[in-house]
Amino acid sequence: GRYGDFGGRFVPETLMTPLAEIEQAHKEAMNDPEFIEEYHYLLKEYSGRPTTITFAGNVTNKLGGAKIYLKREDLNHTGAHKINNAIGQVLLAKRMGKTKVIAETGAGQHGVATATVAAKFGMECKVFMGEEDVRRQELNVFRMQLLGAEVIPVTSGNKTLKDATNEAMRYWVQHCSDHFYIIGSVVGPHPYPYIVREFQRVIGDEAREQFYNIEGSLPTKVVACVGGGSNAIGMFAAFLPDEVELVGAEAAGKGVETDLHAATITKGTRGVLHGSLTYLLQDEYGQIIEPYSISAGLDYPGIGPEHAHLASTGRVKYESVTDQEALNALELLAREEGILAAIESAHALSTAFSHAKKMNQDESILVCLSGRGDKDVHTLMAHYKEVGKA
Amino acid sequence: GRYGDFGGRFVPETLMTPLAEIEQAHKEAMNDPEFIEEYHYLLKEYSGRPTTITFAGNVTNKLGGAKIYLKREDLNHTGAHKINNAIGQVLLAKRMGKTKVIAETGAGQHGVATATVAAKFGMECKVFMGEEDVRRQELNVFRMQLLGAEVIPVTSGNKTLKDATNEAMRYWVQHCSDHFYIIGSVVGPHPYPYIVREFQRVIGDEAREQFYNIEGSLPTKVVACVGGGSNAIGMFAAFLPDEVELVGAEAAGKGVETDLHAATITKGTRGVLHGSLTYLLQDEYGQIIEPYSISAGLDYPGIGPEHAHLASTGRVKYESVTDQEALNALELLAREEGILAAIESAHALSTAFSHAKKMNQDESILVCLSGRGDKDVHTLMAHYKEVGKA
Amino acid sequence: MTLFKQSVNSQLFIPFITAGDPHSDVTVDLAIALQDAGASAIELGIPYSDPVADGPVIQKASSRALKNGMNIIEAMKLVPKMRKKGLNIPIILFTYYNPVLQLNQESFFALLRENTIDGLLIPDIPFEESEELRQKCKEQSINFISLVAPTSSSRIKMIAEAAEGFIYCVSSLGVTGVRKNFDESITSFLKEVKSYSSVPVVVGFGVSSREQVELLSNICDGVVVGSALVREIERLQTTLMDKEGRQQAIEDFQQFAKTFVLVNEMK
Amino acid sequence: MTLFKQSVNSQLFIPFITAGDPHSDVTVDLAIALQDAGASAIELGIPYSDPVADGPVIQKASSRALKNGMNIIEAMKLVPKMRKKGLNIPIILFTYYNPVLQLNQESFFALLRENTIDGLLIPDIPFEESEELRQKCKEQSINFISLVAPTSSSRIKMIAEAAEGFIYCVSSLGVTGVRKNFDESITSFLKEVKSYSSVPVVVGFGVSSREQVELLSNICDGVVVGSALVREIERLQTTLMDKEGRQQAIEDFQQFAKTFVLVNEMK
Repeated sequence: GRYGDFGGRFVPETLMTPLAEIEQAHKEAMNDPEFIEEYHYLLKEYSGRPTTITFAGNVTNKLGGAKIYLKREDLNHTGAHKINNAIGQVLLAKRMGKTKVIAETGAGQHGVATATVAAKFGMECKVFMGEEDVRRQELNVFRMQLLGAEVIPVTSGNKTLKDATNEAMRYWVQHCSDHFYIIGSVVGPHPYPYIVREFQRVIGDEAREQFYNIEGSLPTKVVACVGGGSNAIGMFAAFLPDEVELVGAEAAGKGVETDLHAATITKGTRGVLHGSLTYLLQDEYGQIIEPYSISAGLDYPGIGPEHAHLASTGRVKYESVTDQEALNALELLAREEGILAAIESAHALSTAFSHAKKMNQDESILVCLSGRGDKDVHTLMAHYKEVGKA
Repeated sequence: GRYGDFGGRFVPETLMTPLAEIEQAHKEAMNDPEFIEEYHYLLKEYSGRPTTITFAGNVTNKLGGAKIYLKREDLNHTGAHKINNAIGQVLLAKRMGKTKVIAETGAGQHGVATATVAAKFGMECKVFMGEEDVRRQELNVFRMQLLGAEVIPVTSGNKTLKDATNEAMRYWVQHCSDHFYIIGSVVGPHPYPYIVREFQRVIGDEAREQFYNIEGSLPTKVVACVGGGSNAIGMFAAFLPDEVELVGAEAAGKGVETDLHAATITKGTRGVLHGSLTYLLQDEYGQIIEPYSISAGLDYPGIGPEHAHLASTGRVKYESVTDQEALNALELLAREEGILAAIESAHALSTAFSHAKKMNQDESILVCLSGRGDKDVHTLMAHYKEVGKA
Repeated sequence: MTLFKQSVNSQLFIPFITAGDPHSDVTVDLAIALQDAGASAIELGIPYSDPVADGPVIQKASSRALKNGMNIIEAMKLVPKMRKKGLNIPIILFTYYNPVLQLNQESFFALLRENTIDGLLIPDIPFEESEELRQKCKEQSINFISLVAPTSSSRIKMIAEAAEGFIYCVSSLGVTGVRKNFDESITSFLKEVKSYSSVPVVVGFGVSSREQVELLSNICDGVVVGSALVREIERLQTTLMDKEGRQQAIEDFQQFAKTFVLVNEMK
Repeated sequence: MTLFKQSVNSQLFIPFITAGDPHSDVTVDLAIALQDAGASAIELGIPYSDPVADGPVIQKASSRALKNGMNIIEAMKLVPKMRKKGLNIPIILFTYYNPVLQLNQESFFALLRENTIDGLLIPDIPFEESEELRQKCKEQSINFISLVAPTSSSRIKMIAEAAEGFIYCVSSLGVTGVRKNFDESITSFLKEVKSYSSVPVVVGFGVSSREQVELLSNICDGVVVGSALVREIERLQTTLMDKEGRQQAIEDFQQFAKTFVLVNEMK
């Protein structure tokens, strides 16, 4: 349950046995060809995998450096990589005989993915969502309800993702006998970071093969955005053994020199949150600091423990990207390639574009375009109105 | 340029030569392996085709009749089948040396698809959109602008799709030398209905093969919704030579017995609109009647001329589906399968569900799920509020 | 019967007005005023819900007329009323194809004859689609007016040779409407049309000033003026609807119309 | 040092209060009041931003205390103040793991010692992750309190055998909070714990009435009462913050606390 110094299982005693059961069930499942087959069947026939990789030729030409390829997780059913993991975990829940699932959500993407698979598997579904996010993400709340899920507004703390996660854990503690908790990122107590990673590694496995088929080599660099970090781990997993430079992009919000950011690795310190030891945004007394990012999906005070480990060993470099840099990248991709990226993914794009400029034309960057930006159009409109561009 | 009695090229003389040029260019393009290759490359690497087909097992069990399969056009880049055609036409525009494209749009889906491909091909893009629709579809307007397109609010007539089309044609008449008009459905003067059909037949070609690979036979029935009718023609084209029952679902709005519907085939009469002879909603003096449907994409007073022909020969049956029936089908699919369909596509679902119930379990229905419902969440919310369900 | 002699010694002035804008009675009076101003013929526009060949001015006139309940049959019935008031110049029915299509062909032609209509102009039916109608017009001695555009290129010969009454040349690419300038290339375009045409070559779409008419007089046989006149009617609409003011407004309109008639006309 | 004798003849009453709620001075007075009411020891809660093991009542107390600027160091410093006012029962520091982790381990234990703290309870550090801390506690004569839950099943033996001070049994699945009923299965759960434990077996999470305490007295050695008391503090908070009313409010609180102390106690 550890990634170097990080990870672990820091939870109330009540959850220790349920977590051990999940760990055991997952281990058995991953060795069960029928389980694997059903998982891949759903990825293909339900979510539409494999997702393609798209050569961003116009941006490449414009920047004049490395070739930029996009792994198109935005083309998944429900619009982001989140569904890969939700499918995997709901199958695990079914295998364990659970009939009810719970999930936490910030902007609503993981909530929608969970509500989706719960509908598909006829399971009761409760999604915990900060009251503030319920208000801001009205449309996603309605989507979840349409899918038959119950959205539970969380009024504790700052009423956002961190608090929704707290509340989901509290609910799970009380109902772990018949509920499965579908965690949405590579965070939480062991075995969750491992489970989510394994259900997301399809991103990197596919992309590695696709890229090789096109270019006859591996990419020079691979870039992905990091909030909790599930799309990034899913992408990186396939390239960890290779001589490929891996770069994670975290949210610098208004700037890492300000108080308004979510740059957990750049500015965080070691601590325990939501069951694992990792880097956190916290004060000297260990109180968690509410992060900020224009991207609701990166707006998390912690980071997956494996990322903390990969950062501390130096295998993956983590860079931070401000709101404005992300928006510039989003706009460039929209204008040049006709692809509207999620603001989360735009952080990865921004990092990739900066690198590409300084690289040679025979080099290449593979970027994980983790989700589509349709969900962000409201946020973007508000932003452009604010800065007087619309 | 005729489908039986229907079709033709009823346009101002100014457009006759440009249309002939497009016809010629299209003919040459379709015989040019390089063109076909680029079209299919973009469908695959950019839009993520082939789209999968999903067995709707839960709905099938619930209804107890024919097996229901969904062709997942909702998984395309930009969320609907519209992109297939937009890619084809922008390639044609490029081939003809045009550097500017125009398009009409109602709810904004074709506008977004056109803005998307225009961005990808570095073309200037103007999208004509009724002022009323601009107001109602604020988010799509912004999406198009983000993609670099100019959205032109149309203030003539009822300020909706029909008027946007009129205005796009007027603009094109004045600027046909350097502008390519990307029409979004199988409507308009010849060769548009043919061009759009050929660029959409990938839907049916793929689905036919995929279905056969799964079931070892062809589906008993194939169902698609019909506004202008491009997804339906694209789907039907592959099955026309087969002994497969084809059913089109048009919008009955508040009911075909009321004035509020868009049931062009059920209630329309022959006439000329937007360049072709087809069935129209019109009064005795040939004035076009504004149609109504909760679905902005089916809210068109005409229908593709090939559909008019297929209806008159009886090869395809057209049935009408009310707003409420479509919403019920949408809700059922969301709850049972975790798939949020576009309201347009929900009309096809409703028809398919009605048929499935009366069919045997060894029969099957293939439905074209033409687009995803994310764009409709606002409309659905408003509806449920109105009927007191939310 | 042909509308005009094969060769005209004067510049033709063919005004366009929309039937029923602002009111059917007024339309009758406006027609008389146009004849008095020197019109060679009148294009009587049938209001239509989807006038794709028209610019905003005529679109709005169409909307106003439709709101007044105007339709293709009522519009035709205005012509005998004009005749009764002394109108003797040709009347050309300007209509989109769809309203025509909704009438049984026999009854449509019966209506044209009954109502002493001389010509038919359908902007959205190109040469290839109009075969049958043109034939029928010929049988019924109705002039089927053809349009030809700068983009017609290789089609110019075909269209011009078959033209009857007059041939309507689209001045530049586009829809009807007021324009300040004409494309330079119009001269060679009109020359080509003239070389094939045995009927007067008339220019329309965008003719809005006397200067334009004078300019065009050297290279064609006349002009159609639509939007400029309809805009004047729009401007005068309140007075035109007012019993006491109408006469003055009609006279104002007639004065305005005269600006498009060249003084050396010999009609 | 162990908190309590291995076998206690009276029922233990271990109240929980949050340091700094509603104010640090009041916390000191409340601790004295609890001792006077008959508390066997006090759990002093460190307010935390993300208290996942706590229900809404203690969450809110945490928020109030954090707003008052309370932190782990200031909280520990309250204990000597309590001692000065006569507190002689054991104090158990109840804190989530993260605040502890932010302190250098040496200085954390130095603080515990300096501030005469007797025990440590960390709800989010399970047995397997606590090895090092437990060892360190043993060296420093701090009782590391272990929790055991009905779901612990095969883990009960391991946890109970290693328990020090007392063993804290989670009454039912869940987080802290007031509950009306206990699960039936609690009897067998507690019996199993008792069979392995050499320290008092105490029940917590949801103990909120005297009836419950009486009921539990037959099957365990005492109770932890948290939310019920914290809710009372919340109710009294305005008066507690008022110089003139404070004494009365403290007495009211003490009276309320007494309801959880069995009369036949022989402490």
